[in-house]
Amino acid sequence: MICRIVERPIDVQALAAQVEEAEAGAVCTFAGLVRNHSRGQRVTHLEYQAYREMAEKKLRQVADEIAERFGVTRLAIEHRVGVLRIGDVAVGIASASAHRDAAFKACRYAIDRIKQVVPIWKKEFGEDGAVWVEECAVEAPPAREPGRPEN
Amino acid sequence: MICRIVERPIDVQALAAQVEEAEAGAVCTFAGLVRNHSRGQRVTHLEYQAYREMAEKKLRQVADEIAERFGVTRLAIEHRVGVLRIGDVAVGIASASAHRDAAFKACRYAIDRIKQVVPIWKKEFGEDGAVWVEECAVEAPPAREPGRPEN
Amino acid sequence: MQVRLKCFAWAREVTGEEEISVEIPEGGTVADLRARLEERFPVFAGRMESIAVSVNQEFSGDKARIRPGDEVALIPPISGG
Amino acid sequence: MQVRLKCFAWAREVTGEEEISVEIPEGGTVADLRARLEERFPVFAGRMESIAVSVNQEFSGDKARIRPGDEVALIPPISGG
Repeated sequence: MICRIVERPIDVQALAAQVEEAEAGAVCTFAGLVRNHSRGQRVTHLEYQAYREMAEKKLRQVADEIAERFGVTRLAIEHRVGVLRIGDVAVGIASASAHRDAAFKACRYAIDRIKQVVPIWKKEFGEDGAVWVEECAVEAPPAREPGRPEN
Repeated sequence: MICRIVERPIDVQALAAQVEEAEAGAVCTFAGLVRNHSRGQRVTHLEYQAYREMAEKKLRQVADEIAERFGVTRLAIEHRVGVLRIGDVAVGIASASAHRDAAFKACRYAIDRIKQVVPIWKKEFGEDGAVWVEECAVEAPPAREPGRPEN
Repeated sequence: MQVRLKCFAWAREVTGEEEISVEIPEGGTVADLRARLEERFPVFAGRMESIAVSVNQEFSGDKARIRPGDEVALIPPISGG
Repeated sequence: MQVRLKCFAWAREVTGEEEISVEIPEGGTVADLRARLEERFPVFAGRMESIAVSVNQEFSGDKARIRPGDEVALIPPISGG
């Protein structure tokens, strides 16, 4: 299982190769690419920032959720930080499973949850300047205090 | 749009590269691999056979359905025929879209429909001999006569 | 009328040929083709329900007419992907 | 008690630092931290609802206590993926 924040280009097929095995009949990958436009504006490039230690911890949490929900343990996730150009892969995911349904669901769940719980931010640079994009305000679980045992 | 039957190894990342473009923020791929077991039997290798011209026509039909249903026109599908070994890619699919939902749905729909309508057969070779696998009996559309104009 | 019939997978092993020639009445249909095949290859009889017929690369029901020169094929249950 | 507070993205631009030090009462909570931040950086006041706080790398509600040595961070709305 690979869950990491990287500062170099992401090779999605290398991630796929990591999750393949003789039992796996289905490999699904997802790549999130930097687009040349966003919310009606032309984008020249992006800068991604991460709270690295927590981001990798949350990626592992997502992987654990996927193992529990879909029985998929062969999973690789990389998210890139730093300056990215149009077409660069910002996030790469690969999942492998005996059957396709679980492989697809694992990959889809991973990207959906990354956008919900992993502390990573992107700054979009366009013709009209730069702005930190705010897509998902994270809410703390209300009842308990995660991160420390109950006293 | 790529829809083809091939006799050589499939490079899924090459398919992904074919569908990428500056507008695409999401690329999804699926690879169907030869597994080392099937229905309780060890598999040593497979042989895939296709009704090539019709298979490619049906792949294009699937691509048309995907364009209509999900608005995804950047799609590549290759299915390999001949003798395949464990771990070989039998089918590779790549889809690209502005947003991830359509990219995932296109890829998933493609593999589901391939298994329903594309005339390709696999023969499994195992310790106990070889058998043509029969997964989906195709029914002709009942009302009309496809393939010829109404008179 | 002679119909050139492409055979695949299990059906190819039954006929022993990639393509066979089957005689059906002029103006005949897919149903006529199926009947002639069952006569000629009795092993098809119990399996005919699961075998599709394509005419000019489209799956075609029993009432579909076959015309001279049509591209016709036997499609046993598929297993691609 | 001094809390070392990691700042990211928009919050980092507001504070001007990757990490700042914030004084809260001994045995204080995330709510106390938020209150001190709003005093010191008034621009946070209108935005505090959308900013999460993590304690030891877990998102933590306002009642969560902060202990000496805890790793605390301000998490503006995220946009990974």
